[in-house]
Amino acid sequence: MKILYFSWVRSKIGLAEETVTAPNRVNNVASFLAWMETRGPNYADALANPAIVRIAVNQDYASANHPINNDDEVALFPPVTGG
Amino acid sequence: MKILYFSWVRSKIGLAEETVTAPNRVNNVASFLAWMETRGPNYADALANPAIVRIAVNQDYASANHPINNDDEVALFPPVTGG
Amino acid sequence: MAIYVQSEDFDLSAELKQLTANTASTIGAVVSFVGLVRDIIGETSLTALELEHYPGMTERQLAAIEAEAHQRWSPIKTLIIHRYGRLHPGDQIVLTIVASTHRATAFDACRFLIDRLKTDAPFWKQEETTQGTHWVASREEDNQASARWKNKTSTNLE
Amino acid sequence: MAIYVQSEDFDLSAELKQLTANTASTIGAVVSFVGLVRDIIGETSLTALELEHYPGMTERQLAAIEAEAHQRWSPIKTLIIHRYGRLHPGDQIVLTIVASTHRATAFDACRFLIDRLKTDAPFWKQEETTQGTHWVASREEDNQASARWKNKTSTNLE
Repeated sequence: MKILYFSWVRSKIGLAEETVTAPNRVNNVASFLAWMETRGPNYADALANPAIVRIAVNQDYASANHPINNDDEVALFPPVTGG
Repeated sequence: MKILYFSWVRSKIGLAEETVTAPNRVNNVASFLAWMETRGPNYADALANPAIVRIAVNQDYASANHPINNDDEVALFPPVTGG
Repeated sequence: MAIYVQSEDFDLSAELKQLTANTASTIGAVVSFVGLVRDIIGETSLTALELEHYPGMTERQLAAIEAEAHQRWSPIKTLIIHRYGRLHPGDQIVLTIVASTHRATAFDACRFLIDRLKTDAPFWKQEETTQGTHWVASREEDNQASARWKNKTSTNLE
Repeated sequence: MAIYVQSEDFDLSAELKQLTANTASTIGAVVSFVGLVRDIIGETSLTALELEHYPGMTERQLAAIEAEAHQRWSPIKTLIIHRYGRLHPGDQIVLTIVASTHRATAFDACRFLIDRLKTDAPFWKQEETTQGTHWVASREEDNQASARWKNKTSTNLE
């Protein structure tokens, strides 16, 4: 899957985007986030406070039980501040 | 006093403005309007329906008991339709 | 805080720039209302609109409306332009702009300006249509929109 | 119905004219919101603003907001422009315009567009100030302003 990072989530993780293959146990947003936190201290740090991290799957906001698979484009970012 | 007329009140009365001296009994908006209606059929016609005639004294909207004297600028017109 | 009663057209961008220029301020939100001459009124095609007004009283009433807006929503910057004379379909008639720090104030105050202008400013429209010429009647919706501000102590429309 | 996500500035008058031109329509009211880069945030002077966004998702979210507005308030004409990149105090950031027959609809729909844009469109502001550089935090007021449209069945804000 393709994962994109924006704003301070990007800074903390140290990447703007990456293409990875998630393990089999990752099948929805909740399991995706649980797996991401194990990928290193930079990931754990960026995702430490779930209240201020938003997730989009294929460019739509997604809730915890939204399905995720390896063909998806997933994005992690803070609450938006445009306008 | 100077009296101004606008929109269809002007058309019905047939004047845009006039300077007149009101009789002594005219001392407020109510007595002014009562007097005006007696000034001719064009005045009576223009003022026949008080619900759709507005009055301003010295360029402010005025209610029935607002004082009027011969130094005032008085205006009669329909409900406004600007904007 | 400015009022223009004029026969000439206006340029919204230029007015907005002037209103917000050189303020060294905290202005982040600008809401503007532009009223246009409609082409079609009900079933009828409009050919022209003649706008009459009461010089002197117009400026006085607009200034009162603007002053009340500044009393309710301070600090704001405001501009009102209203045209008179002969206009045609698509022409701009009126402009109200409010600039403020945040948008809730700008929306509320701009709506207040135009709602009150509609019932208080002494303008009268005469429509020339394919069916003939007539003076426009006032709208009950406009009276209601203006009156609701009288009972409103909060700036929140909800 | 149009959306532009661009680094270039925009001209409000030109956009308004284009939105309302050639409609042979009943458009009489145009409400627009313009967001500007503020000079002063609290006690701090802003020197520049860097606007990051998520290309693709931005357009998708703005289109969804616009479509919902057209569902709620038909018929209307709408335009959304949002800039990205490096901006400076006083610069225009965002524009939402709604043109309609009457002003109540135009005000409500324009406010809806910007309220929802603030919480849904994936933009992030980084402020460069005399005190340093930081990412802007989201405002709780924005969440409330956006959420209130979810429970609103009427177009009347009262």
